Amino acid sequence: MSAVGTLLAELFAEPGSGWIAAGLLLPVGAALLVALLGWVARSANLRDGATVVVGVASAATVLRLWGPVSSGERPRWLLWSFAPGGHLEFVVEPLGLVFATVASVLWVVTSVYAFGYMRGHHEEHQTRFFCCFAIAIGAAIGVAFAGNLLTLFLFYELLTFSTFPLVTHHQTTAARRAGRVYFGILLSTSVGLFLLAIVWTWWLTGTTDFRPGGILAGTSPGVLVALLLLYGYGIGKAALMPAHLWLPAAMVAPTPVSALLHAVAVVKAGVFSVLKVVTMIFGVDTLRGAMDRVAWGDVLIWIGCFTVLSASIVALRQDNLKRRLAYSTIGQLAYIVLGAAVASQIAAQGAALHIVTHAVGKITLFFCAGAIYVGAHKTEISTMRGIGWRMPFTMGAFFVGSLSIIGLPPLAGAWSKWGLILGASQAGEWLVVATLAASSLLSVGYLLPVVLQAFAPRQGGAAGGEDAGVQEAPLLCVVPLCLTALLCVVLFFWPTPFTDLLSGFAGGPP
Amino acid sequence: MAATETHAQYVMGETVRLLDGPLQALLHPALPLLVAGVVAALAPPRLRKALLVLAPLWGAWNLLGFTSGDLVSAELAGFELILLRVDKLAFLFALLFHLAALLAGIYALHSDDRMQQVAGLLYAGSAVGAVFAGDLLVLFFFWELLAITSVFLIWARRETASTRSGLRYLLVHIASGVLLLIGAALHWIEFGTLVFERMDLGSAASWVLLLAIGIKCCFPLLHTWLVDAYPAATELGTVYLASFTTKTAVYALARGYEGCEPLIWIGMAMAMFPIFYAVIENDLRRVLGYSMINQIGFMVCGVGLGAGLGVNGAVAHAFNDVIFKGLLFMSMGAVLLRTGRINGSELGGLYKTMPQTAGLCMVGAASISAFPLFSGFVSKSMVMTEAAHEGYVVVWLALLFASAGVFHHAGIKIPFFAFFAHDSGLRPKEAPLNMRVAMGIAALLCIAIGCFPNALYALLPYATDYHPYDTTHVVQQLQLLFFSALAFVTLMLTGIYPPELRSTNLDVDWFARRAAPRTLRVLAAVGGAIWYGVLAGLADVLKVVRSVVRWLHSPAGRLGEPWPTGTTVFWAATLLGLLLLFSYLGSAL
Amino acid sequence: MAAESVGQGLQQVALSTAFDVHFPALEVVLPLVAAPLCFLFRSRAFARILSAAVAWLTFGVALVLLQKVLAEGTVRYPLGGWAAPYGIEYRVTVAGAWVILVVSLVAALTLLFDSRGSASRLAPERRYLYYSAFLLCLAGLLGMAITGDLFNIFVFLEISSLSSYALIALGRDRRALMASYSYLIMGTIGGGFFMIGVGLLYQMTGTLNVEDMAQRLPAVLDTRTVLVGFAFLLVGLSIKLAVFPLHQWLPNAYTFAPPRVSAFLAGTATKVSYYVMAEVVFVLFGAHFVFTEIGLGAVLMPLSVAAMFVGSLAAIYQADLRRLLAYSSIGQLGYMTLGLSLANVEGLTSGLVHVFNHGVTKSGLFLVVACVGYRTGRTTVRSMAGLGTRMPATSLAFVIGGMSLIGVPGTAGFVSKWELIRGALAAERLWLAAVVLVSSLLAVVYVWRVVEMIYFGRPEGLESLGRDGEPVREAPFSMLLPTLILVAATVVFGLWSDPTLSVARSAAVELLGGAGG
Amino acid sequence: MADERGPVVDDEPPMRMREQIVLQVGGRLLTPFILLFALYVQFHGDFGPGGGFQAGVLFAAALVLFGLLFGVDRVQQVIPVSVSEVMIAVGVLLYAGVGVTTLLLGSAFLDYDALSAEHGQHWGILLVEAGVGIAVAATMTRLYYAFGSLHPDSEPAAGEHGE
Repeated sequence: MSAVGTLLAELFAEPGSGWIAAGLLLPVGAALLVALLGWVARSANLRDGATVVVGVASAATVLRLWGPVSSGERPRWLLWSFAPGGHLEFVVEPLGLVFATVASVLWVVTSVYAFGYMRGHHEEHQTRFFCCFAIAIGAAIGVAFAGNLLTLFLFYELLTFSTFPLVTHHQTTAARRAGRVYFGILLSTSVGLFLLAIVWTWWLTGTTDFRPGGILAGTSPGVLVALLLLYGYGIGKAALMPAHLWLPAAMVAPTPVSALLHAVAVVKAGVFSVLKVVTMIFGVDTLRGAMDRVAWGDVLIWIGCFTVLSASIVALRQDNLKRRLAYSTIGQLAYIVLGAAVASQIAAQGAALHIVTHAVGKITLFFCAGAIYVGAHKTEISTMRGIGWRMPFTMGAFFVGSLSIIGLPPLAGAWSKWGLILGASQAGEWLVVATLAASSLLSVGYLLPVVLQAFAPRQGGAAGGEDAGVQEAPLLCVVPLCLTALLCVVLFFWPTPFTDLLSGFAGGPP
Repeated sequence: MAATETHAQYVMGETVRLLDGPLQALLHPALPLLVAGVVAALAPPRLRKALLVLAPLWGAWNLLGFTSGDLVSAELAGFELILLRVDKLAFLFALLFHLAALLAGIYALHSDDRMQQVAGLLYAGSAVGAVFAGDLLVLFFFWELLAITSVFLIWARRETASTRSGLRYLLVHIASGVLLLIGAALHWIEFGTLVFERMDLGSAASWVLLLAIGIKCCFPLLHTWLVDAYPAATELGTVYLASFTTKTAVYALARGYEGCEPLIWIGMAMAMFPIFYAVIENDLRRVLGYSMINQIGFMVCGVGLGAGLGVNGAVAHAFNDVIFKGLLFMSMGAVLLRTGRINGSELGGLYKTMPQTAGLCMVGAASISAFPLFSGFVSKSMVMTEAAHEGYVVVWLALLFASAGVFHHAGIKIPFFAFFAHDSGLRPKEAPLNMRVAMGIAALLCIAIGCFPNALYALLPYATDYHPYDTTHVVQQLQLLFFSALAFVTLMLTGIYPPELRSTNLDVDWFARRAAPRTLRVLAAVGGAIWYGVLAGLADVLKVVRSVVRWLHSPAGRLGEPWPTGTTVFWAATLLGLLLLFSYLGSAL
Repeated sequence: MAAESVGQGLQQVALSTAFDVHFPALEVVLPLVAAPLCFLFRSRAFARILSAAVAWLTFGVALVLLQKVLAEGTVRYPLGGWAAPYGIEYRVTVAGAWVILVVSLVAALTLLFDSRGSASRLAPERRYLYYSAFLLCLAGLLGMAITGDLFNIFVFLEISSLSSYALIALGRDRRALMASYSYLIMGTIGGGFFMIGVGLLYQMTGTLNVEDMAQRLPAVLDTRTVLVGFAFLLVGLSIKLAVFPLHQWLPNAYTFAPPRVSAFLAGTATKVSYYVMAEVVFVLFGAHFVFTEIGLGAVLMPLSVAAMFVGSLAAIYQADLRRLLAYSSIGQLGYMTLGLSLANVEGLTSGLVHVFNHGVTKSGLFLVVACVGYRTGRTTVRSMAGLGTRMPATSLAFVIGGMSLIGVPGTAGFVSKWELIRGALAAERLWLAAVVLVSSLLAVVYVWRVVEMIYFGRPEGLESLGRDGEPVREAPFSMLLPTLILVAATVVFGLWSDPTLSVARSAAVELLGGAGG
Repeated sequence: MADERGPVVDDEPPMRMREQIVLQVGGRLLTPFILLFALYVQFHGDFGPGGGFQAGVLFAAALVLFGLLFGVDRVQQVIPVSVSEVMIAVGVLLYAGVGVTTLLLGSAFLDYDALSAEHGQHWGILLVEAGVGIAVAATMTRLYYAFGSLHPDSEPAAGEHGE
């Protein structure tokens, strides 16, 4: 016990490190607790209660770090030496804190939603589900707080592995096939390209630490652009085309997984990593300089734009709601890659803000998709005619989420779109500006028809049979999705905490 | 505007604390309507109806407390945003919007449709917010809000056609909003500020912003959304729609581009081309839509003519247009409500049972045609006078022609086909009381302004000593109207007038409706074909690789099977030989 | 006469810590003495307990030795008090201590594993023979790493080899005999080549002590005899090390041996040969001679890369779990020899740290297969179908071990791979780094095949029944414990890689710095 | 291994060793001398060339020769299988035991001086070589037993073959 005491004393001796540890370990503790209560005590209620309690505690510890970080501190926690060239070290900086906040806060909401969904749907293996869920969140927080590339990579892979059982939850042949795609793409890109890029970076600079302003200054521009591509595709979770295939495949998962992991944790971890690498490994100024000097310097921008547009067009043609949302996610998250790729501070801030705003918006949409499945047993948009009248809260929230994704005021998405457009304009990347504009319109095209379909006028007479059996989803589903829809609104009027925290995060060393 | 330096802190959720004493208890002018909208969303029908009338009144009362120069700013997301900037121009438009909201509110009283009533209130509030927006970002917020709230008025029709039409409408307006956002970004980068002031055409920002405003303003080729969407809305929705969106755009033009010469020509074109469409159009509300573009053409032209009479004319005409065009739309709405039809070919002879509506409609028609003593007369001529005065003879002539055209299609065609013409046999009831009240107030205003224009002139942004009722002007206008009427009668009698047919006239919205989706579809198909082609190719390559690998490495393959010991020994010998060779060569070198 | 002095001696041992000077000898002698004791007592229970105790003792001794070497440098122990180069000297270097640590650890844990069921061909009453051979093999392997005398290395090599032939032949499957026989032939050729090499070198230098010979060799390096001797040594060791294309004895041997033997040999035998090869290359001849003058890298590097791919690809198609793991071993040995062929500190460090990491991982996996085999009665990939729910701990152990094979960060395999890539970069070969990464993706395929079978496979018909026709249950604790310890070690030392890496690095530095020429 | 042989073509049964009189007599005569020579090599190993290994081989050679001529069972009457097995272990133990004893006496492994100041080397070598000799001789013998009892036609029954 005294050893534990010493460890604790050590942890909390350095300001902030204890909170980092708590933020990271609480999800792990939750996983253990869930396993214990689920498998040993066999009490679903206790188990789910524990998830929420620990989730709240975890979110609270992450939020606790806001104070020191916004006052300029960078709490760090050196866990141990991991391998030469890098340590298992955590440093909390604004960008990471924002991502961790998103992940941990939405975890709580999603957990509640998941209770409703999983129970409403009588899913099996719920304990395994919540266990992996907690680990995945812990991994996401680890990615957020990683102080160097190696640590980030470690948690990045942990995220892949911990989400695999979630994606293949149903253990059907379809799930197995999807799992192969999911795992194959994520692992082969990360091992084949991301790791190579990390090693290359380490070789060039002798370190993999994230530093404000980057560490690659002075590297030849050609190498920088090549590295940028390696990172862009190596971080397969960012779902740049054609490495995006895993995301639609992963839609076989139960909806809470799609919601949290594929709207928030996994894809977000990908784009977050890209953003972090660009701002704190390359340094926006270094990268900008390199892109201007190399003929193919803009190649990541082209890829990003292509991804945005083609994903949106594909989304237009999907009839399966979750697949449509998945393609929307691909397109929307390429915004963040674009924000990173134009290498301007403002764009990077906009991109960082997009992590938050898109998370809130898209999780609402996924929640709604799940609620529709639970309440109406429908997955195809073409069959959803008129269900909005029976499920007003769900579809109302869907509408709000859609508007936020499109980037319309008074919803949070407007801020990040503004930031991205401002940054792209500043960098003179007209292609990006045009793409963002076009994407806004395309997103109207693929999101709003869902709402319109749901609120389509009931056709006389026969209508009674059409939406028979449709009812509003369970309360545990509806409350979270209304909550996140509300968050979309709140974040429009009150983005200041995030924008203040993020202001100048992409700048050079102070 | 001079008070840019003195900012007051604006705190969310609290009463606005403003600079000058008397305003301290006031809300942001957009808030009464917006709040009423939100409350109405949750309120029972009676309260909702009360709000429809009371909210504009409350808003107007609140608005009257402001004076020019009031400024409220707040820091949001790292930007210093001017949420409220009051000057005469904005004030006039805000007043107008409250008036319009009141009229529409009264007009809407008979309905129980929550969606329309809520959307209407929010829509009006957004318009008020937009005109008080001091910088481009805030303008963008309200700009988009206008689009979102208004689209519900179209969707409220609850028909598949209107649903699609609304979606197109929304797309266009979001495009406009995105352009505005891009323009704002460019503006910020070029000038380091987001404050929305007059700008010179030349900077990239100014062009993008002009395009953004131009879409909402129905510049030629960008106008299709209006004639597409307005007729698709409910009878009530069109009344709302006619009042706010385009007028907000006119406001933005007047604010940002007064005196920009290209606007004169654009305005001229806008005044001219819809006439032809209006003549052949059957749907009477669509006719009004074209006429609306024509009227906006006058305003745009006025803005282009610049400070003084030009802008004054534009603003005044916008003011009047809201009222008389609202009146016309209301009357058509009443017809639609009572008969369920709106095509000229299906109507006629309604004056027998809807005499009041018919009368009120004719007041509106007279106003839009600029009969003396009606409101159109006192404002439209301002623009034309200024055009002549500035030496734009062509423009003057064109506007003259347009005036005649207006009379022709709006002043005569609308009342004629709806209420007179051949008897359709329909015998609907007179319009509900609340509608008649609303129309009555509007008609009264038309006449009042026509008779006593000075009250309006006093509100205009620039000091003016314009007198509409001089002999030349009155005579000239009467001649114009007379000959125009003569032409109509002649055409009708000789049967040359294009018959009212059931048809949808496609103009440039062919692009929006047909070409764009088709292009997208083709793009998607081609892209998909390429994508799946590449995937299939990759799969083939993979298959080959796999079979080669399997051939080599499977338990039956050369590298996967257990080798006879001899083979391994052979390799050991080979390796030994190889090593010996290497060592020999290495040492020999 | 002696009883008194023995008593005094024991007292001395108890009193003074100076006894640890004898640890190098003790490390080998313990299993060497225990082997005939097992034989003499003819009791299976006694043999089990004794062998496990001895293995754990050797592990403890190895730990002490390693600490000592790290603190004081090379530990020398002249046998019989005859100083080198005349006497036989036991010389514990960092690398050697590192290897014996791995060997004894793996031995200790595999002997802790309670091999139930009829895992070997031996009748139960003759099972003590198994332990005897096991201990002999252990003694031989430990001896190879400890002794500083080339001929002695050969002797221990043969001790370990002969006993391992016997052990492999004990496999229950009749094909074990053939496998053992083929291994015997290859092993004997390897041993013979080694012997020839030693003979030739002895001819030229007149000494058998490694260090002594290293000092004398430079004078005669350019003679044909030395070159030929070098070639024989290297090829002989390559056979024992299963370097591609001399690897084909390995899959059968590991597949048909008794489960624990597979686990033990997979974790140790090739590793010790690796150490000997490193010693020959770097200490005896020196990196300069081997890589610059002869250019061994040009031979070894392509072979290593080929091994990485051939081994992993062949593993993909195997239906038998143990054969799959065996082919995987060939690939993993490719990483190790690749590290050696880079001839820089990072590369060699990666090889040496992989000795530990792969040893632990692969032994753990073989034990997992043993558990599966015990419960299901089969060791095919197919037999893992649906075990995720029925043998959750075992399944999880396989997944984690598999991840280590892939080199997923957070597992031991990643540490070695990271270091290897560093080595490739330090040698200015970015393409090699890429090749290593790509080849590790192949590991994903063969591991994932099994993982999918575990969690998605549905046992059909009688497959859901175990060995005795009972439903398949989790393996007993006594089997699970050592398995889980090994698997946990891959995670622990994947995250906490400082100790393993620092030891491996100082071993590598020592080997590279200890060049005689 | 059985299947690697071709079919036996020879019709005539092969001549058995025990029917070869000359060989039998010669063998019988030679055996004691070989044994003696083995012992000589064994003990001479202390001072000159030779030692336990060679002696053990010689000793075993004598037994094998005898066995070839008169049958394994005859040899096994002298040295039963169990004894040969025990002797293997005893030999090894003797060798290692000396080393361990020196260790326990506080000296280096196999440092015979620890046994006795004057005669330590002498005794030490003697014992160690004896151990080696015994072990080697016993191992060879046991190997011969193992192969000698294999009947070419009989399949080794599974589970019965130890080594």
